[in-house]
Amino acid sequence: MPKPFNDIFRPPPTPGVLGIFQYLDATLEAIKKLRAAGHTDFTVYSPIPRHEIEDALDQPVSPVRMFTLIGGIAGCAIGAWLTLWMSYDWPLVVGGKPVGSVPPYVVIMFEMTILFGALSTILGILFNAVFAARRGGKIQYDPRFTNDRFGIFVPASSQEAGKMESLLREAGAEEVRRG
Amino acid sequence: MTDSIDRRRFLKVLGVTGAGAAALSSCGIGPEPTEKLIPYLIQPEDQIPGTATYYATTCRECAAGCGVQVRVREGRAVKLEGNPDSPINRGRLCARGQAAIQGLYNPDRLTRPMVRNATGTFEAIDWDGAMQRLSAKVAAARGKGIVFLTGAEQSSFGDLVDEWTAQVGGRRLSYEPFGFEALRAGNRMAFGTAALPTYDFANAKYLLSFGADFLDTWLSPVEFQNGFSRSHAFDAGRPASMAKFVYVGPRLSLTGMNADEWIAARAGTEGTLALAMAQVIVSQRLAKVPADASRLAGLLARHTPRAVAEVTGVEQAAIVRLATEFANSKGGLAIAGGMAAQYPNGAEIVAAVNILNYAAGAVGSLVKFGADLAIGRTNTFADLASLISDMAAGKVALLFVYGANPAYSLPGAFPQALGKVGYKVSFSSYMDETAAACDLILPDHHPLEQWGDSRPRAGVIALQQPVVQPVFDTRHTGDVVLRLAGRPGTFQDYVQSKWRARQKTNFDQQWMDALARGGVYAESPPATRAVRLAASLDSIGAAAPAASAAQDQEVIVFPHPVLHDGRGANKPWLQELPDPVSKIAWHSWVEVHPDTAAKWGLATGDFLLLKSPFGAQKFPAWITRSVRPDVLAVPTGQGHSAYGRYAQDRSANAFELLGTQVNSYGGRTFAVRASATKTGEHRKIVTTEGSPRERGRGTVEVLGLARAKGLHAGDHPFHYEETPEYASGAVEWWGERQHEKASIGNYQGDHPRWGLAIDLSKCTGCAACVTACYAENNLATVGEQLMQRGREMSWMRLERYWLTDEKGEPQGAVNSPMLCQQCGNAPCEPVCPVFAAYHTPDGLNGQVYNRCVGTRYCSNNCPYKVRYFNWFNYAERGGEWEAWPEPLSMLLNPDVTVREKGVMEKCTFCVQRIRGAQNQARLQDRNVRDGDIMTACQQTCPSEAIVFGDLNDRHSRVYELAGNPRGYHVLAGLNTKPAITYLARVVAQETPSHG
Amino acid sequence: MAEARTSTRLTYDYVTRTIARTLGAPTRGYFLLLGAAVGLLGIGIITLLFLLRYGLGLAGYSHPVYWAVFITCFVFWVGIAHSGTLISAILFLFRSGWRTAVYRTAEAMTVFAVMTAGLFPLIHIGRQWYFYWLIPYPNERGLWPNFKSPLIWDEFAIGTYFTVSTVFLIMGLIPDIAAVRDLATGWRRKLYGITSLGWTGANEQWRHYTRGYLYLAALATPLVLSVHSVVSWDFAMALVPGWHATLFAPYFVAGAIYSGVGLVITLLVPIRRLFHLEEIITVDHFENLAKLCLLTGSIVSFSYLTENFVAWFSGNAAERAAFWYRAFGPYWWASWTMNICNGLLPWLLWSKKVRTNITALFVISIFVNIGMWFERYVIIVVSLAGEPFEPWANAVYNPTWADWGIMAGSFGWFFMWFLLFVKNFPAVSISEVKEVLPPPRSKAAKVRA
Amino acid sequence: MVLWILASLLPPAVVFGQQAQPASQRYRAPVVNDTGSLKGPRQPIFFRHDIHAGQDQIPCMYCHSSAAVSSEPGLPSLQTCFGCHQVVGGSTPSHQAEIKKVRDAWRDKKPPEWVRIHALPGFARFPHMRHIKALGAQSCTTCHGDVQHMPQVYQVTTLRMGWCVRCHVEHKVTRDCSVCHY
Repeated sequence: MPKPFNDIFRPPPTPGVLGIFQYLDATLEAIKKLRAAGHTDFTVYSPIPRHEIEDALDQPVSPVRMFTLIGGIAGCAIGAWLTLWMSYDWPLVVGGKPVGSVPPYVVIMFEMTILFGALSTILGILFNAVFAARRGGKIQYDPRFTNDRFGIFVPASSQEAGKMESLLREAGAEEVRRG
Repeated sequence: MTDSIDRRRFLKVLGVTGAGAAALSSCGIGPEPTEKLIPYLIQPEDQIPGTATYYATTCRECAAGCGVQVRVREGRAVKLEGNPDSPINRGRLCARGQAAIQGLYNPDRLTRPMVRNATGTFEAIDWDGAMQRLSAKVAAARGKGIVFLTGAEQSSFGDLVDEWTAQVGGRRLSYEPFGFEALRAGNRMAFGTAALPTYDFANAKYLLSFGADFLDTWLSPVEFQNGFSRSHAFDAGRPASMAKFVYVGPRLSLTGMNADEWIAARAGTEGTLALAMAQVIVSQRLAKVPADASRLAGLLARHTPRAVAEVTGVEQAAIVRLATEFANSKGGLAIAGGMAAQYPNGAEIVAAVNILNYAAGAVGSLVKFGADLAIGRTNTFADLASLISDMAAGKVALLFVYGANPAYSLPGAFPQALGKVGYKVSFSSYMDETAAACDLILPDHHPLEQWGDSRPRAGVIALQQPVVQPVFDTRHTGDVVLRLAGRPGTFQDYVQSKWRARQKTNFDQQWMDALARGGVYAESPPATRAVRLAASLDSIGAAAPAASAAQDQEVIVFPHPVLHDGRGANKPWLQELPDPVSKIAWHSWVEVHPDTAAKWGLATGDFLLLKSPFGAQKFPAWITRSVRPDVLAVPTGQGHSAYGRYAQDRSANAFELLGTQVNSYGGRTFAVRASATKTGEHRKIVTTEGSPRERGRGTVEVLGLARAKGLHAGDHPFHYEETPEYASGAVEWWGERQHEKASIGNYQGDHPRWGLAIDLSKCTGCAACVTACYAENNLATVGEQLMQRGREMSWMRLERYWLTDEKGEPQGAVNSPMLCQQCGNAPCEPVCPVFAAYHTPDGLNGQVYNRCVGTRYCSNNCPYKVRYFNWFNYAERGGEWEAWPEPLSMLLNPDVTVREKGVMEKCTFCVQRIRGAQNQARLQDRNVRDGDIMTACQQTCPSEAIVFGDLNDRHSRVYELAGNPRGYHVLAGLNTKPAITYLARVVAQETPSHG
Repeated sequence: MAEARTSTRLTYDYVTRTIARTLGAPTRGYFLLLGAAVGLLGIGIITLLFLLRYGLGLAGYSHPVYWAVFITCFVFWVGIAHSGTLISAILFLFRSGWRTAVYRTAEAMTVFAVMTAGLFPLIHIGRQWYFYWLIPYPNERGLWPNFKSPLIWDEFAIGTYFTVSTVFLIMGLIPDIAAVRDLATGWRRKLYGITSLGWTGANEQWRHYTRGYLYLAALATPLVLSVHSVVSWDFAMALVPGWHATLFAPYFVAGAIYSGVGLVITLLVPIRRLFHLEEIITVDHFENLAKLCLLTGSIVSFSYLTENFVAWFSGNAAERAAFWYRAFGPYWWASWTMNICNGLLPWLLWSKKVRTNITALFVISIFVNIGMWFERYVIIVVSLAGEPFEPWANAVYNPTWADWGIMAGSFGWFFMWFLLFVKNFPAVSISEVKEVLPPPRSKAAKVRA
Repeated sequence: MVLWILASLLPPAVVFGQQAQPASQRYRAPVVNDTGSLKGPRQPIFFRHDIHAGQDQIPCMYCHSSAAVSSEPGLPSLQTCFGCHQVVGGSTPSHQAEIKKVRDAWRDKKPPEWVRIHALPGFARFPHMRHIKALGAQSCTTCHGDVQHMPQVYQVTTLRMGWCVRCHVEHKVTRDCSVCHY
């Protein structure tokens, strides 16, 4: 496999520390501490989206909405072109109506707006959440994160790993792993 | 019996060109071109591949002798059309005439001679063998009684047979199941002449029919209907219009349905009523009383209105009123016939009506003796009865049957007697009841394959020429007889010799003219022969009708309008054609009045077992007010035990109920007393009838005579013709938008707007148009089961809505041909997802069959419900629903696509004819002229009710008619802008009720 | 407020494991059900083969009734499809917590119902093998479909709806599949590993995911309203009395949700019972569904009244005749079934006793579905049969084995997919149920709280 | 094969004749040695349009007489063929062999069953006369290709709807559906 793909699909493991938390507030505590210590590129795992975590991280609003907007507009335009151009390409009169009569075509335009909007939203999510989220390389993970545990992974070189471990323990991690 | 024959052989036989073959096989939708092209050996100089040739000949479906032009494509006869030159039908044709072609290509035709072998079954035999046997039999039977039984044959063929039977010491007998003995007897009684007169319907000012169904089965329907529409139809231009038409009879036939008033006199008392009217006229001097009227005094004295009111069941006042109207019209024409002439006292009735005519001065003016209709010269039923007794007594050694099926119309007696006949020969084209009982069958050519002529009446000699090669290995009976007589030459030569004898000078020229015009027609009508009252008139009206027995019912047996005496029963078009009155197809029925039905707890479809002294039959009841409560009416035509796949074992044979005794005037009685019992069985009757009432929806409009006379150009008697206030704005806006259509693509420039005008005053509901449409547009016949489920394909349907008097009794009906209205704003078009339904530049609702995917949305959205769907593949070879089994497919119109299953189809104003005319016009660098294009329905309509043309052409007839104040558009309130303008029916009643 | 609704002894772990348990080894009963569904589908397929070979004539159509059971089923299934997206999208936007326990089932039902409905237009056309002519694809003839035809609108609406509701379902599934993946072993682990698209629940993922989900919901909400409006226009655009009504769009949408909720109840009751989800799907949930039923049902019955009133008020003879024929014509039984099931039945739900009685709800929901099927039957068949424009053209239509065969097949098709789904994917949303639970907090935090 | 041998037996003058002709001369149909290699289906009689229409310049309408007046072009009746070929016997043995078939067919009253090449589906109407009227008598080639130079006729154009429509659009004539489909 050529190198760039390799990086995307089989990224090298990133060295760092993984803290596993039982309680939400402990997790938030840890986040605060890390941010205070000037860390920004750590990853927080949670079984469900909690607004507290988002607040604690206060990240910018997701760019997915742009995907939705552009997709929707494109869809509407395609709908309009499809109906009108095809009507005039081989003009046939039906029911004494104008060849290109917009009112009925609005339905098509609307449906196309929704269709393309939805599809590009999905693309946006996949692109951002699934692929973009991996650019940090392969980081540690624990199956319990999808069940009932929270987690924080801090990328750290071997020398500063110790500091991180203690930080997480203080915050209330029930378990800390290094890798 | 009839083994199917592969198409290839046909093409060889017919010498069809590749084009023909292609057209023939690729009638189906979807690309299926022929793989082989077989050229002519020698191309007939009068045939151009891809272009139709018309041959003039004569229709032999009944004895009227209408002239027809046969449309021939690549050696196949594809359509019959009336011959405009013929003085009888004036270019028009009835349903039965249209269907003649289905007799030619009928899948059940006998393909070769058959002989009964030792085991009693039929086996094929070659012609030489057959002829040898036959001549041997003839030799043996000489002197022992040779009888040649034919249908009505006033023709060279008849002459030939007469000559030959004389030569071999036999005799010829002609037989029509519905004879006209009563007419002749009645005329003899009244005027001392047995001749049949002609009736001048066209110039009558008041029509009074005593049972004569001159629009459907009586004498010469097409001719009479044409005349009738001229006098009876409302025409603002004609002061005399319209002639009121009163029908006297126990049930409403197609003819009665067109009457303005129905006098339901008790069955058999029509004569008494006529005499009473005559009495009024004479006693009150309403008309110029003829010189010898005094001789009537004695007779009429016995028939004062008061005296007869009771027996006839007609109020005295009504009788007087009718008599007055009749006489005052100064052109009253009374006709007796049909049912009235088939009672035991039929002759008296006819005589009585003659006297009425005489008293009113119609005889000589509207009733003309002299032409002497040929049909009347058939032998009487008495002659046939004597033949039967001869046969039964073994006095007949050799019997020939030609063009008649007595075993069906005389069940019981005739077949029994037939058993006693030494040797029986049939010339039938079908294995019908009679043929099946014969020993030798020598199938005759179909009339369209043979030479011949007929003399329907003085002054008219219609010529018959073969228009196609014989389809099967048949032989003209004329040739057979010539062989038997040992005479040289073919029957064609014989016919020519006959004509030569008639026309001494410059025969060849006259012959060629006859071939072109379909016969010779005397320029001037035959001289009218004056008649005087006969010596003794006292017998007339003496015979009062038998008093009705307690439980028995009067049952009248009437001829089916299209199947007639059963000869049409094996033609799917006729079977599928709903009876104009009952709208029932594919089976027989008995007409029961609601009161009677209530008495017996009868519902439509319940079976009634009718048991007469002569036989018993079961019929499903059709409950209707169009029949007297004390009468049950049954049509003939069904219930064949043989004859072919479409006719066989279908419903019941009404002839079974009738006796074979000869009545006083040598005729057969078609009214019997029978016990009627409910069997408990039930069937869903096959009817196309929806609601019998129009319910004021604006599908048909009726005007009283006075109202109609009062109309001026520009009047709008029908409110919804004007746009309602609230809609005017929208309609205006729409109008402005329309210019866009004319500015885009194919729609640029001027185009015709094809339109139709249908005059409901003229339309009689005879349904000729329906069959014509089947023939022209390759409509599939779907058969009884599917029709029961409303799957019939008839693009043109006739809607029969009863008109009723204040008592709710039907007083005639209004018939409205309903077909695609070719709307300007067609609801069907915009809903089609694939543009299969769209608007053509020339204003048609195009239906592109090969684009249709069959969503059927168009039909749902069509307020007229004139779109029909192909539920199955009706063209599938050997399929369960095959509509054109070989060789029936030969009559498919190559100009029209045969639709595949899953495709919507509908009327497009015979677009193939439009395009054909446009192509011809283009070749001649001209525009299509008004009248160039005739739709099939318009072409055949006997009453000329339909007119087709270009609504954008200010000088076209249709444009003129569309502007008629009587004109209206069906459901115009929906703003569909139909291209069909209906002209409201005008009835004599002042306050017509829609019922 | 959402947290108050579900009993507090639920923990994240309990939720995960209870729901994951539904994916356990199938029982014999399950296979019997699946077999039955496949059997019905088989009947449908055989019927279809007959239709293809011999033509639509095998069905009971009779001039002028050219649409009948097939289109009835089409509208029925499209209607069913509506509650799903409604519950998942609209209630999501309204932030009503009770949806979380039921929306997965509803959404799955939606997708499979649309899959079923989508088949009918193909089955019911006369030349099924040319169905692709309805699609605007560049072709040799240079022909395009007619965008003025409501059928084309339909095609676009249904197509869009199918796509969107499918992706919506899949989106919701991803975190749950991940959860199941982390519990599963063997081949299932592999399968879920792939289908979970590498979901880990990292904040980067949740961030985009929640946003995207919101937008999808925002798009799906107008869509769900539009789809059945478009379907209703198939009829409202035609001038058939009984069809030609501006009321139709809202009327149909309400009816759709009504029937959809009905089927949701019909499906949830057994699922709850068989999978022992009483803790997660509580009576409250059913009561809320019942209320939804009551609301939409009332709208539907109001529409019935309006229809009839307008028919009378318009003074239009054709309209009046149509509705008279509906009520007292040969199809009186169909229209009264519809009136009773949809007009009267919902009124039972006014009583809390009924709303909270699962068995009663189950029975009612079944009648709701019957009623809604008959509503479409009445609207389609009866309006066409009693043709009030042309008194001559009317017919009494009777379905044949072919109609029933295809209908049976459609039910088989639907239930086959649904059964396969519930055994292979969490039928109740794991992550979203957790969302309405109190998050695990340390003692200290609890004290503070 | 047989024809190949026959051809090889021909006198050189005939074989090389046409090469010797100056180019200015009108079209000479080539001698076909290997009929197997020709395009198009094999016909019962190896009728050569290139000789009749090309070399001898017999107008199309001579045989397909109805093309200009009717919707169908029609096939020449066997009589038409025999009309000439009772005199014209053919110059080369191969030609004679083919012409003999015509004469035999006439004698046995057995018209040859030609293999159809140009076929439209049954639902499409093509009125030949209108197209010839509009495009002229020489316009046959538009659809049927350069038949005058085809030893054996084969289908050149697709004869499919798109192809028809293209031509109609180019010539600015109607492409209304019901002109061809009814």
